[in-house]
Amino acid sequence: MWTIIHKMGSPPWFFRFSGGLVKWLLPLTVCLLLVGAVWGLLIAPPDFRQGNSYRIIYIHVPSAVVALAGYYVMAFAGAVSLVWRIKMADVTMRAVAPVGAALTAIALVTGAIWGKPTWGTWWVWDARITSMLILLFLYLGVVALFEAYENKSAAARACAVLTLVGTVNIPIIYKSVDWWYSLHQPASIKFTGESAIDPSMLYPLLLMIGAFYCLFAVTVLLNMRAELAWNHRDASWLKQLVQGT
Amino acid sequence: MPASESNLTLHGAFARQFSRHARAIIRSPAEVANPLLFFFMVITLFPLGLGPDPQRLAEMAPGILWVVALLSSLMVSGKLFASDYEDGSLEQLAIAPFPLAVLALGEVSAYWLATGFLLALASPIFALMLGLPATGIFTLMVSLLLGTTCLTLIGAVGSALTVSIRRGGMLLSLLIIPLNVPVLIFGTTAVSEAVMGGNATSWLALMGALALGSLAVMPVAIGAALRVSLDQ
Amino acid sequence: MPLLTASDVTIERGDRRLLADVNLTVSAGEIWQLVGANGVGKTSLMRALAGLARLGVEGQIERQAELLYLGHASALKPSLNAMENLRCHPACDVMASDDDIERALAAVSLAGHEERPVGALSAGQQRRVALARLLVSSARLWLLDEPFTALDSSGCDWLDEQIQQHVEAGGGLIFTSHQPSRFGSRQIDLELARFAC
Amino acid sequence: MYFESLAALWDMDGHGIYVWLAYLLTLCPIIVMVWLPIKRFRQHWRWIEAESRRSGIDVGGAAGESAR
Repeated sequence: MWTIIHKMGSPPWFFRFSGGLVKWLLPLTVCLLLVGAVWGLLIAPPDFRQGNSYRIIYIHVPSAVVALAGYYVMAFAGAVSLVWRIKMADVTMRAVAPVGAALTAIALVTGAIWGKPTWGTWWVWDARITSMLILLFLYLGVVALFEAYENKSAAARACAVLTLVGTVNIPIIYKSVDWWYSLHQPASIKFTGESAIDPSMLYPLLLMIGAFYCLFAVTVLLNMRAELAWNHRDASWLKQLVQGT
Repeated sequence: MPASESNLTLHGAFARQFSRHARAIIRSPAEVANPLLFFFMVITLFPLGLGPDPQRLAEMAPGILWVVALLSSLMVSGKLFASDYEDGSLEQLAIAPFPLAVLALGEVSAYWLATGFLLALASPIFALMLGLPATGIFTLMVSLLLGTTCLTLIGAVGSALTVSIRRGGMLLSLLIIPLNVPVLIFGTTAVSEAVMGGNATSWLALMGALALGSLAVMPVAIGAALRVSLDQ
Repeated sequence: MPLLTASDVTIERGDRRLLADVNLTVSAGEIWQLVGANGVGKTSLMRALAGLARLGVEGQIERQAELLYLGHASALKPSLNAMENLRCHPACDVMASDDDIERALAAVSLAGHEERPVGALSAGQQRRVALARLLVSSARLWLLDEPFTALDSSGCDWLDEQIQQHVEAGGGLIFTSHQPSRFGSRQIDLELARFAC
Repeated sequence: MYFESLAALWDMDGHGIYVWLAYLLTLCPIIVMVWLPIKRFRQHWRWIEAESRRSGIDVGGAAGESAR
């Protein structure tokens, strides 16, 4: 196990490894997204209460789920960077933050659009949507903090501390927003309720969640490779790689 | 020759750090008056904005009081470590033979006494201004006492993270407002439950748990954040 | 018994390398002076040795004794007076009694100024209040960054004397200064350690 | 295929505008999220190529300072 972490930590090894990985992961992500979208839009039946607007679930729920998972990935990378001072963990954290923020924004936009036909207003203070909004602020806080520091390795450590504090707070935020919502609003239909989803809708949803996880992995790896290429532009191993190909 | 063997215990260092900042704050009364004045002025804005109708104000009083408490703690925490960072005592704090988290906690508690505690004591005045029913005032004070503890601690983490950045003020609020949301929700709900005669104790218990949790977790984060800021 | 051992310390600022492979062992009774032009990395090395800087610093630095670090900033609260500043100095590892502090302030010839807020004192006097800490602390390892700046001649003589006494009493010390070495201190010329870039 | 015709697919009993808008506003960020790092990577890759060709011999240290 330890050699894996050691190898993961060395930029040349990771650069080659991620190069091979991205080569097949990117096409896989694209086709997963296509199949999931076609399945969700064309084949799956509409919801008997909400009608066809329910088809937005196939992008709203996956982006929300992966966005939240992304924050925990960032927190894990932050912890590794704080404890073991592995430079790769800083690069990972810097690569995940914008992707997570983008996915959270997608979840918010699709949620707002979905709210229009269902509740007649573009913005609805539903528990799930409000928690998503707060998650977006947490992400933006990390991105802003990273840009505010000149010395980038100090920035990574500061973001690691902020992310860990944020991770401790996320469950509390989600719970408090749920209580806040249920207190002020009689429990009308839960937006993305855990109500049993009919299998014909569940499978495309699971496929899209998988597709979004692949999308997350691919974009993070691409961000990391771009970052590594710039950080190590003077390194000999990279120059050989460039001249070699 | 060095005076004598080191005879300073941990709580001695904590008390020393606390008294150092308590004295510095007492010496500059503006530091104490500002948050209260800010609270006072912003509270008067709401009736101007929402109309003088007492019934409506009373209904929204818990929310208004708590949002303004959050904003005033935001304003204060920006200056928490700024003066120490400039005059170099933050460096000495990091080198002291005691855990940085405990020393920073000493400093933060001095700040809390000067801002959060006083805010809680003065809150009945602001509550009466907005016409908050008498049943809610005691709960408001208790919730502010517990809430400002969390707000000051989280503000201290934000301040420690942004102390070495030149114009860190705006960034500070972006960092800590999301973290302050649970405190705001619990505080407002506790007071409105008390006003409606329901039992606010469960919400106050939640806030107590949040306060103790922050007391345990946040100083470690403050210490780590200060070391990062000093490492520039 | 060494007070501080630093083995092949390398310091990078951004992606430029300031110092490479600095080795230094300070044992009891030794005075070291870091010599080098401005910007060669004296303060960065001092901060690294004090444990303040870890980013961009490679190599092993172990401190085996209590540390007293005096940077460019004198770490005094302007609104507090000299007595309070010394009594609750953040890094002082000794709960000094009031007459210890009075004696220390008298030693730096600030006898009449105990009660005045430090902000009202001149820069030289503030520097003396910061230096008065040397008498109050029981740390055996001193790291003094430019201790002689803003001191008049009597202040410098006093500081020399303090350094002599400290070293004779089994303490160790590293300091940086632009004045030529005043006593038999071993020198590390950081020009040599600079990375050729 | 649930819908009889393309028109029905586009209209989706009145909800089509929202569904297609949502999918469009998801597709665009996804394309940007994937394309941006690839562009940046290629930029850096070409810069390294030019750098090593121009310098030929291995110039040490901060050659890249100017290009930051």
